[in-house]
Amino acid sequence: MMKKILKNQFSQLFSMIDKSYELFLPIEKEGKVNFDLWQEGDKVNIEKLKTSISPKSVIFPQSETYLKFKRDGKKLELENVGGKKEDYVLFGVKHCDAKSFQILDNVFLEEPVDRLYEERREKGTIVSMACFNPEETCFCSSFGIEPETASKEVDVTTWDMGDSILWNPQTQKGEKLTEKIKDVLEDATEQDKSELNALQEDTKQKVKELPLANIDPTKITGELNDLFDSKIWEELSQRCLGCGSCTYVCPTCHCYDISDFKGDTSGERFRCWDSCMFSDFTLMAHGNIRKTQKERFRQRFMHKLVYYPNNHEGVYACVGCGRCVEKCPVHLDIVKVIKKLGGEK
Amino acid sequence: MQRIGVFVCWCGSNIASTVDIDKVIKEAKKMPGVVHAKDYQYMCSEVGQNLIKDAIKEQKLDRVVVASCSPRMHEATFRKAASEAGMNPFLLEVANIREHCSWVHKSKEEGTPKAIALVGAAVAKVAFNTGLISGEIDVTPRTLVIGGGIAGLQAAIDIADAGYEVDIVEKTPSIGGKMSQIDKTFPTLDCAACILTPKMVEASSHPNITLYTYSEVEAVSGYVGNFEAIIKQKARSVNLEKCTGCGVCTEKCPSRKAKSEFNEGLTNRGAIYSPFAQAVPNVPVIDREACIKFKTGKCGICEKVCPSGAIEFFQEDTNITKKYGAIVVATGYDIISLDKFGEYQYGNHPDVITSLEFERLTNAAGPTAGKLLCPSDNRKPKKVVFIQCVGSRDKSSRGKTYCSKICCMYTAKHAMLLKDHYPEMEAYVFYIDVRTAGKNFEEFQRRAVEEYGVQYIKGTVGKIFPDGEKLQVHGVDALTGDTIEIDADMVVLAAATKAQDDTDILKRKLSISTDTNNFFTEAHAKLRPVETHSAGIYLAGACQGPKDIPETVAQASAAAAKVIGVISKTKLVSSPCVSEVDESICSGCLACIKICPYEAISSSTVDVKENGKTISKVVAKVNEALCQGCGGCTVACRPGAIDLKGFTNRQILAEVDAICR
Amino acid sequence: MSIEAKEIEGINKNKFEPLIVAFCCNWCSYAGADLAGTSRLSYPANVKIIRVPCSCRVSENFVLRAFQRGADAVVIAGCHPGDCHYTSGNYHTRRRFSILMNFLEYMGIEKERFTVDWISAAEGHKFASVMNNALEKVHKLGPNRKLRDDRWKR
Amino acid sequence: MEKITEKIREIAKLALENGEVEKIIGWNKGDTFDDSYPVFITDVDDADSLIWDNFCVNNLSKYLIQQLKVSKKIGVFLKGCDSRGFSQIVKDNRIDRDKVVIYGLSCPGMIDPEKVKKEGLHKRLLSVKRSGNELIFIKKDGEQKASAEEFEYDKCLQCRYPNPVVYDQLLTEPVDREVKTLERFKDVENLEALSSEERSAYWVDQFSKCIRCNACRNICPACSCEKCVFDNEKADVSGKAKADSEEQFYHIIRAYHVAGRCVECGECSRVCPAGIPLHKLNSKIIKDINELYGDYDAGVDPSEEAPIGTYKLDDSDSFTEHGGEKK
Amino acid sequence: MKRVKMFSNNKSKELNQISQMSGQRIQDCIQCGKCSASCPASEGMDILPHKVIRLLQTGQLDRVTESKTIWSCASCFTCSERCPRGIDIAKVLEAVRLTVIRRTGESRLMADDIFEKIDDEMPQQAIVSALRKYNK
Repeated sequence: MMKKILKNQFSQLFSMIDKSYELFLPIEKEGKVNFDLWQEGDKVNIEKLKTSISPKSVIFPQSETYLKFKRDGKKLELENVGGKKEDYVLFGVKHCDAKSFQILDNVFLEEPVDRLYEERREKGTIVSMACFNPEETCFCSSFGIEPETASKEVDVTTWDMGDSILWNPQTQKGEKLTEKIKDVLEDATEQDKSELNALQEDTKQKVKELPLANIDPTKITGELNDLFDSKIWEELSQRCLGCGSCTYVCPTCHCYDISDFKGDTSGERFRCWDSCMFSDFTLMAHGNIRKTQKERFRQRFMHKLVYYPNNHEGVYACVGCGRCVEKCPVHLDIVKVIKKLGGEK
Repeated sequence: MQRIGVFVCWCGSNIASTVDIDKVIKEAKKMPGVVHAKDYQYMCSEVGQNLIKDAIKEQKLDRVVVASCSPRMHEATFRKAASEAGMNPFLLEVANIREHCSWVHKSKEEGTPKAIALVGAAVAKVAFNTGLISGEIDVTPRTLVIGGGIAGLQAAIDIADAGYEVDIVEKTPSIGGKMSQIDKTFPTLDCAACILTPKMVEASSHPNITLYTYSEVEAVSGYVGNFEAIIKQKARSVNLEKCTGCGVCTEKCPSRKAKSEFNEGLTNRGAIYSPFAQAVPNVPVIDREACIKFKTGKCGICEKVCPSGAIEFFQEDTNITKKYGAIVVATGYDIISLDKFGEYQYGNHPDVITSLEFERLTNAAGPTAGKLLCPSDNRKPKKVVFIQCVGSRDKSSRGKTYCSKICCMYTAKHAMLLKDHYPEMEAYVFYIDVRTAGKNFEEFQRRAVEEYGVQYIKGTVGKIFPDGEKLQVHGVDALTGDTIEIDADMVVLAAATKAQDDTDILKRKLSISTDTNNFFTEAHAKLRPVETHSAGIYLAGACQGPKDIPETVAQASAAAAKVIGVISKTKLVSSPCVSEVDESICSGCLACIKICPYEAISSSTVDVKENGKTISKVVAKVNEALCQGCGGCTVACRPGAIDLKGFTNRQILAEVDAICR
Repeated sequence: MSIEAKEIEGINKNKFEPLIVAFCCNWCSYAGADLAGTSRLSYPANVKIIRVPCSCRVSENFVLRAFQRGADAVVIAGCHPGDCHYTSGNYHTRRRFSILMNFLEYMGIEKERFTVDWISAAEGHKFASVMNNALEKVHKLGPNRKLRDDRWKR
Repeated sequence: MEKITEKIREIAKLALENGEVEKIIGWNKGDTFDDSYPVFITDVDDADSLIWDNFCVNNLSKYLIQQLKVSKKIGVFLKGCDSRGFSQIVKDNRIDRDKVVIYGLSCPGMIDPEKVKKEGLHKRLLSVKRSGNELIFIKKDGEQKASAEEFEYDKCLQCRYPNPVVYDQLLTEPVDREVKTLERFKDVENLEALSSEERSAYWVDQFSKCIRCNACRNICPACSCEKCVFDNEKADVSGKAKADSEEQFYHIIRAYHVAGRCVECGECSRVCPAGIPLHKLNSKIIKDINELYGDYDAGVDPSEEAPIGTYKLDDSDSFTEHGGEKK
Repeated sequence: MKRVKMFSNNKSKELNQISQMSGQRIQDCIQCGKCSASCPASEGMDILPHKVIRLLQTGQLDRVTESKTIWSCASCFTCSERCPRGIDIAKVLEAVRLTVIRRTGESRLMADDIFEKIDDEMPQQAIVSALRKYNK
């Protein structure tokens, strides 16, 4: 049953959720919007399409300590920590980012299951928000995402109708949350629904007209080895700076490094995001197997566009959010790779 | 995991009284890598050292920390002990728990925890120590002496007598330096020439000594044991071999305008001249500025008259490059110019002269054949006024802040000699203080007053008014408070000494340092008075500070001894605590080269494999023999490609971490 | 005991025990510290000395690391300008740390927490007083939290 | 700018044809209006893809370090700020000036897509043209004019070197922009005016945004090390954890490492995905260096000695209580 | 001859004042007598300049203030020029005069009185230095 909340009741809504959950919202600081733990008075911005950092940082934090150790003389004590204990709500996730969670699930929830990730997923209630105003850098449609519709991957889907939002729970978690906030909810009218349809139609149109609308990963065909040896890697990687901005803003990148912080008698082991673009990513005792940026660059996109789909019935490890398109200092983004690898000149 | 042994010294009660030794031992045992900890009353004693040696063997220790007095005190001792026990000495570190702990803290409450922290730091550091091997340097058993004055000669002769080759480089056409201009020497009054000339001859005839007169050091590179110097021999225009020194040319030379340097400009000399009669080598030189042949192309008389055809107008400056094991700098001193002292009329009135000019006027070989005559009209002076501290002890821009040291004595000498030769003359000395520290100096100065009746006046001269042939000297007697007037015939100014003007240039060539007065600085004011901060370069004589002849000679011999200590070895041991470059990280930006004060770093091109292709890249290269281990380069190196053995980034960071516990 | 030391004693009564990491050049300042010891001048135990060949060996990394690890103040001491055992090392020290000091202040770390000074081997007294001053200032400021790594327990 | 684009293509063709250079580094145009990206051309036919427009913000000179390892001679297009970066890389001994042919471009100031977005002008935007100080936004649905000033990068509004300081051939008329020199260090002064508590709070907050992507480092023409100290295990300073002190360490050291070498191109701030105003770090150091050791602009006059790595006997030691007294 | 208690460390406030006013380091003097020797006005003095400095060194300010010297000084600055220790003796004397005048609190010469005192013979500097000295 579709519900509706007036925007002027948002603050009420948020504090209500805040009572029984940790609440993560897109919060604006100095013009930059990112998902963060909500506190009274924070400036919430649900219009913003692309948060600088994708919401994966909530379900898969950049840096997470999971083991603490203590040394007393020659004795060593170990203690497991990390993960997530409190229920939380992640509100305002766009469809592309919501889709990315599935892609991460495929990695972390497959055997062997990642304890920390699993906990975070279980504790989380994801509230997505459809978008009606795709930007020039968006190409989610290329990956079968319909930004205006309800996405299957989330617990609640919402639509921004201007002075109100429509609220549609889809899972038990979703219902549970809905129950907790029923005081601010009212039933959506037929008119609301027809308005919604209109908006959705309109959006479909907009999406078609986007400059990147025609990006098509399925054009990438042929033998894995041929793709691997394609000359485009040399050509494109030339201008790659080898920084990690694409990886770190990407909602589907999930590589991490494990490292220790050694105190005197105590210390901790943590994992933190790592980037296959970094020169020391595959550095091993015997040396580095990916010697040049070409190999690192290739790895990143072969993984997203070839290996991953091969292992997960054709699902690409990209959701077309376009963050890399915006953030890459030298405009070297997955779009260009898809085109080239798809045979475009 | 290392097997570190910790040894805590009581130093009797020095440490034990404010540091709870047992507690330190207990804590040390807990420290990572420590497998053995012992204490003893005196670790530096034989028993103590054996304690360490035995433990190294029995406990199979591979690292050692000794907590005791300052490493500046006993690091060497303990490292020696360690190596005797078969361990690389550089795997031992010292924790300074005496000077830096027990002695500065009053209670065990303060001292003990700090001692533990310091031991902890040393343990943390030593864990990263690596065995270092001292390098060996070959030594060229030849010495370069810069300056052919008494200092240079003495040093050269001492070294040569010990059986090693010496080259003397002298700027002027003859060796001898300032001393050759001096008439008599205090406090013995024996004639300078009589004691100097034999040394000059000895130097020139010594089989081990080579003279490069009328030459200058152009450039010096290299390091102790292996210096390389380029010596510029200025064109003498006279063939050293052919010339017999008959002197005909110098007599016949028609040009007579040039002032005689040797006679302080009191006489003129020819364009072709030899500075003085006893010059060594006794071979004249053509002053091309003054020579008519060189100015107009005509003349050439000297060439005609020369019986042995030694005149060679075509000569050009030539550069000689030679290797040396050690260098002695003996470039001597100079005296300040007096233009700023208008009130004394120096330069305005010929009878106002400097002490050095006075030396010439009283010298038998001088312009007046030793008779003291007024330069103005060659009359015999009746009253002579000596003014001391002209520019010495002078904080104003006119002079030097320091005491020139020799003036008091030579002025006493001058006055005494004057009264000795001409008892009827009157001698007045204006002084601020009379400083006669030195063997028989005080007695000497008192003789001038008590036996020869030289009139000493505490005070100074305000102005001198030329008055006909006389000089009205207006001064003050600071003691009586009277202003004084003397109608003098001659005034002698004790001008301040100063460092040679080209000191700065030489300093840069040798990369040694100078003090605020531009004299070369010794490595340590008390304990290393003849060494410089650059190994293998030594100082002799007044180039290091004002000195009289006895001191100069003493320092010269000292320098010689130091030099022999170096070149007598076939190999030198170099400290292994030097910088090393990790070529895989080095970007070849060469920022390090700019920092290095020893030019120990150079760029070199190496071939490296980069993903299949072999490409040549520029990297920094450290010359371990040149490197003195200051570590400046390691900080200039942004990526941390250069590290300093013995003080690596890792080691120091480990110390920081350990201390911050 | 020097006057400063007396004053510090008074302050020491309160709980806050500051930590000062001092980098001393082997030839002048470390020897100066030794002299301070030989002449039994007292300065508080909070000062811990690390020996480096020359003040120019001290890398900005060391300074920051000390602050990260909970040092309340850092002191760098070298030979007086002109007296550097390596002729020019301390001149580089002077420039590098003039810049770094201003920069750290810009980062919000109080100037008083970072001292650079020239102490010759003969200046035992100066060593003691420099250390005492540094400590006095830190006592006024209180513990340093800036740049501090919370994971590091002291 | 179109004219110049033509010129660029001709020159590239010529240079490649007569073998003057093996490779040309320039810019290409992508799908979106602001997508002007670096490109490496060896084939004469590709020369026609080269462009020069309001978004050629990338400095191409840093690519030379890698490229020159394999090529003998390369032609590169450089703007004013780029040329300073180039000179700095040469000064840092990373490339050989003689192996490069520089085609200089005087820069009218580049356009900041963020500002375009802020005005909502990016929707359906095809391209942006510039004539004088006027911008023409060409959109699917008609044109729109606006003053360039409002859309230029802040760093460009501050630019003191719009014309290349080094080049073999200048392809444009020199431009002269009046710069508000007083504002050069405004940001720094504002921060200096705060209390140390406020300053520290400000920076802690800024750095907490850092995601350690290293974009600031990798774009920086002064960060040209083969292997950065933060990638150097031996240096023992690289901590990967997302911890305040680690970020502070990283940014302080990075700013300090480019002291006296920063060419004020402002790229660090531009590329930071988290939007940290990193240039404020470098500006501070530049300001101090100018005040302490005399004005110095890195990458302008190669013969001028860099202020760090050298010294003067009478440098003041502002930090000792007794001032710069020498013994 | 009167017996003075030498080096009584209780330097009077005024003495410090003098070194402050003059900005000169009196302790630098090594009694060479250069000032006295070069002073053109020394005939008119009962204590020679170098002695003035000496007395100040030993803290006997009164003997200086009572002396004629400070008033016979022509402020020609020869002493200051010649002093090898870089002490501006003229400045010191000036400071002493000031102290005296501050004690008595009245100037010896008023600007208005100058005009009738002027005669064409008198060099300009004399008037200036007279005013400098006598009018505070």
